[in-house]
Amino acid sequence: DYTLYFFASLGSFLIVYIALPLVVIFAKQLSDLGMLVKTLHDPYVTEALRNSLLTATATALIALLFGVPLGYVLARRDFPGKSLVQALVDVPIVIPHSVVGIMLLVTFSNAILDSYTGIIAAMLFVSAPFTINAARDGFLAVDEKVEAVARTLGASRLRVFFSVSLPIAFPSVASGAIMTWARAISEVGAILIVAYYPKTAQVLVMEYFNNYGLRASRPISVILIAISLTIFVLLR
Amino acid sequence: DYTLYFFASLGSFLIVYIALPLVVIFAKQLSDLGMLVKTLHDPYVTEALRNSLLTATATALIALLFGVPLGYVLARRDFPGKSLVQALVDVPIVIPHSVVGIMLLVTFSNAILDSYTGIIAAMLFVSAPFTINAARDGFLAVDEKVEAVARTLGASRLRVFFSVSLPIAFPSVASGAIMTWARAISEVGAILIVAYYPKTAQVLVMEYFNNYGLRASRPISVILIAISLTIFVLLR
Amino acid sequence: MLRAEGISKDWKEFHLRDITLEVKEGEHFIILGPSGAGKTVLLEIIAGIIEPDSGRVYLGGRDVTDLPPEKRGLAYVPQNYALFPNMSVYDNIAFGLKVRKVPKPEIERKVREISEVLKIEHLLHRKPRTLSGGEQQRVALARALVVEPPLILLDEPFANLDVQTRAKLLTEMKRWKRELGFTALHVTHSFEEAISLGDRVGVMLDGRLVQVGKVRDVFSRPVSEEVARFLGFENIIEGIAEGRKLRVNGVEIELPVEAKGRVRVGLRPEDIIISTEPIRSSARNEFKAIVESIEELGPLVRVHLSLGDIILTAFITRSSMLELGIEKGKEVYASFKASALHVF
Amino acid sequence: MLRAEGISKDWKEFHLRDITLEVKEGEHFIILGPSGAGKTVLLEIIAGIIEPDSGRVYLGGRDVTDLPPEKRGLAYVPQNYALFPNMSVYDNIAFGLKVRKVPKPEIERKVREISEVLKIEHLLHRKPRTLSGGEQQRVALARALVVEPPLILLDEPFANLDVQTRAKLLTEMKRWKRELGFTALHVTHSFEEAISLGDRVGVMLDGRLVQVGKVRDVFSRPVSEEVARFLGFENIIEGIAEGRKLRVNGVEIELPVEAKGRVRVGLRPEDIIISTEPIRSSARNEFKAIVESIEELGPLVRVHLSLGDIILTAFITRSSMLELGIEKGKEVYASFKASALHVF
Repeated sequence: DYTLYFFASLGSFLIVYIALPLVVIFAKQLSDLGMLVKTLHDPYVTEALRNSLLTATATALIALLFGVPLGYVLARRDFPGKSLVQALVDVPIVIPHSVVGIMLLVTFSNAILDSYTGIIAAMLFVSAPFTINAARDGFLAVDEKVEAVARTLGASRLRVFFSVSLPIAFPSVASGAIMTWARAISEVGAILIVAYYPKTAQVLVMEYFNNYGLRASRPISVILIAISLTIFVLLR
Repeated sequence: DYTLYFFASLGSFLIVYIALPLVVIFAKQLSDLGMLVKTLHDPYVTEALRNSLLTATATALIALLFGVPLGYVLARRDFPGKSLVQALVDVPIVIPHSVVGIMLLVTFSNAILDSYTGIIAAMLFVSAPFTINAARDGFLAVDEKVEAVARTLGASRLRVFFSVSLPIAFPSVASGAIMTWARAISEVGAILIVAYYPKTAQVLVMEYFNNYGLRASRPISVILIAISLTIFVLLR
Repeated sequence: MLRAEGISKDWKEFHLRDITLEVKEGEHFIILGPSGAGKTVLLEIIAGIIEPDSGRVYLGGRDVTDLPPEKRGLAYVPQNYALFPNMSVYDNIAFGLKVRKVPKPEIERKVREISEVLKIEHLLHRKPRTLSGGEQQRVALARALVVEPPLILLDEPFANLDVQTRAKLLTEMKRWKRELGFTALHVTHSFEEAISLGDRVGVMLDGRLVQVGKVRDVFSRPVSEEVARFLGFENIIEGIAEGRKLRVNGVEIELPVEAKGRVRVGLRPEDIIISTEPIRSSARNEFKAIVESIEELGPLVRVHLSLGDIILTAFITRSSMLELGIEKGKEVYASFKASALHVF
Repeated sequence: MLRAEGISKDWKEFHLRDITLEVKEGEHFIILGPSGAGKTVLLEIIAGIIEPDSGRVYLGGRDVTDLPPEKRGLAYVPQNYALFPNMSVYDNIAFGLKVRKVPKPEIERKVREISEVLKIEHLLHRKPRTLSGGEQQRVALARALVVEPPLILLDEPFANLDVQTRAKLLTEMKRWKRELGFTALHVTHSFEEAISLGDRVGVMLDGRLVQVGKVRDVFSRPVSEEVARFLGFENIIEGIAEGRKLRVNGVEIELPVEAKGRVRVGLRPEDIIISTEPIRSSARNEFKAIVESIEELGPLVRVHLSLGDIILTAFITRSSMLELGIEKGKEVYASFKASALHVF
């Protein structure tokens, strides 16, 4: 079937385009293991990695705390303006990252400038939609009859939420939280504006690149890719 | 129903957190229209906007050219390694943006450094998944019987693709292309590394912020938000 | 026990209209109606899951209309059983007791007891998704009955089961009722369930409760044309009666009883005999008819016949259709006994 | 015209086994079988959409097994009609002609012509999703017939229509066949379509073509027990015959003909009469039986009876079930005429 082969060869361009840089960067780093080891002992790097992991985790937790209840309400209730709320949840995806930083600074100014709060603020803005949408989809998939039966058996709605709805929706909520975490740790543009310090690993990559060039920034990149891919594989 | 009200009030934190910066930046800019007008006449700004729009559009077109055939193959054929390909398509979402830049430079080095090609390369890497996934979902929704009937009527698979499958999947493909465009124009981190020049608007926002402060970068931000939101409303 | 007064509700495509019913202590009350009649909506209003637009629900004399489901103490078994997929069978059954803060050994004892009655002791450690339909139904019943509710609401409890399981569980249900002595409000579209389990039955059509009474009374004396139709009198013929003759557009039909003036009679499709040759028999009404259309219902075929202006629906078996060569446009003879006619 | 030789295919849950059939010029050949028999897979193999695991397809003497669908020139009307939703009705019908590079005025003329025959001239500018089921079916037929294919493949063409539309289109189909004179291979589960349209019929069960012949021949002389079952003989009883008696585990059944040795007889469920009192009549086989289970099929009820070791299936109407008070465990009398038995 020539058409399909033709399409497949066209399409494989993109597959190669995505796969090649991943393979190349790991391959090149393998031939330069000394630098990788050195980087892992660089206190700047470990400090930055710690910052990235902590802020991304904090972001995911905040997104869970507020996003899961929001997802539940979106799944269970109709209210005026619901479609506007739904649209608003998806807005952060389309706004340029540097602009997100400017927006947050314009709104919260010094309260977030160059602080952990600022990093988390930037991360939360761009990554919360993943938790909200996943929680909503998860709760939509919970049979309302199951909740209704639990209530007839004497449980309040809150108790039903924690003993029935949330456990059933857990896989979806968890994968949303992981996506939020991954999106948070991938953010650079907004963080550069809001909080260059405290230094996060993804910003440090850029700084080392600007100050010491490609070879210096490559090992941190490899470490970050490894972390991201691990998370990604966990998610599947 | 107190539980739902409690959940709604928790959830509204995130809604306000997303909506407030949008409202505030527009409101503040309204009280400073002079700066907005001045910015619109700044040749640096118009040049950068032009670069952003052109590169994002070029990225979307390239993603369409290669992503639509790939989506069709993914929707119609099973082959060994298909699930790996599917996973690979989603990888760019979880990789830190600055790292994407490093990966691309490590792989393609001077071929993309500080050029339109570089901007497009960075944008394509992070945004192509939207077109591929949307095309795949669009083609999955096309009844294979319809394609089969068209073939019994004498049309080759390629002709069936263009006269039946693609027109039916068009809304999905188009919305995927728009998402690709929006994601492309939102990219900053990878572009900062691969191609600081030629200057794109989203990078210019950062430069003006670093050089002249918040007030100078705000009008460009407002313009970019307006463009993004228009695209977003079109999409819905 | 339960009294519902003037319940009305518009909910999605269902419209309940002024439903009043009473279920007595120890009774098995069946609401019988076609799908789409609004039976489930009524159950959920009584359970407190849906609020009625108007009307009140009383439970043991107490007005519970404004109470949430958890304050009513009724047990509800929905059609899909709605077991908690995240819990073992044991935890499913124990759920209502845990919520009531019953002490642990007591919970253990009660779950064992009800599991023995329902023969599911061997399933207690399993997850619901690993159970067969019949097992799921037993677990759902156990979960509902273990809290000893004043009333249990059953929504089509046998609809999702295969024939054998269904037959078995129907018989067992009677035993459980004897052993546990619960009161049930049971909605179904199945005539069989109504006959085997119902103390009383209410016929529900288009959101209204149109006839309530003992099962056999309802089936033998439908109060109205629509109940008659639901109970299988698909043919309703209107005409002018004079003695034992009914005249309808020039056709003359023999009646089983004397009547006078404008009357309507009901006739079941299975009581019409179709033949290609006239059957000479003094006891029958016999007419020439044209086959208008044919509808296959598995082994049975529904044939629409026109006798001049009258359209009659008759059932024949698929094999008779083949043997008689019945197809659209064919001329046949339709006959039925006067005694098959039900005069309203 | 069409010859399929030894077609075998495993495809999803379907398993075609060595299917050989021949459709003659101008013939309307019906493949009759229950859903899941693999009828659609067979059509798609003939159309070239699915490749067979083995076997050859010949069209007008030419081996087309390895040709893609677009090179075979057959027209295919799938069960859901599969109209092109992005095109108007006109463009749907014109599609095959455009692909064949027919000149525009010629296309226009042909589309008009076929639309007149199928009475869809007034729909030509509409989009498929705005059409009713019957209209869609006409458009799908027009799209297939306008290219004047040597053979048209019809997959359950009447299955998605309501009774009235179905009856009307069945009649019209006969007229279209006369006017356009096409050859058709038509798969269906409907006995009615087989009788009204089929020149010949092939019975397909479990992926095998088990009997081919004229419609009435097949129905009156099933070649095997499984065909008999499919045609409605749900009861197959095996025993030792001696003259006009059949002995089965101590039960003695009267046969319509003399037989000897181990034989099997078929009996249709609708030929069994159930009563609560014995019916004294010399012409009947009559036995005491216990009701084992009941299965409601809309207006009809299938009752499983046990006569000692023999299980019989009988149909009665729902109203009879109510009147006789038939439920699981009840003792009843089952009787049937010797002439209702079909000896294999």
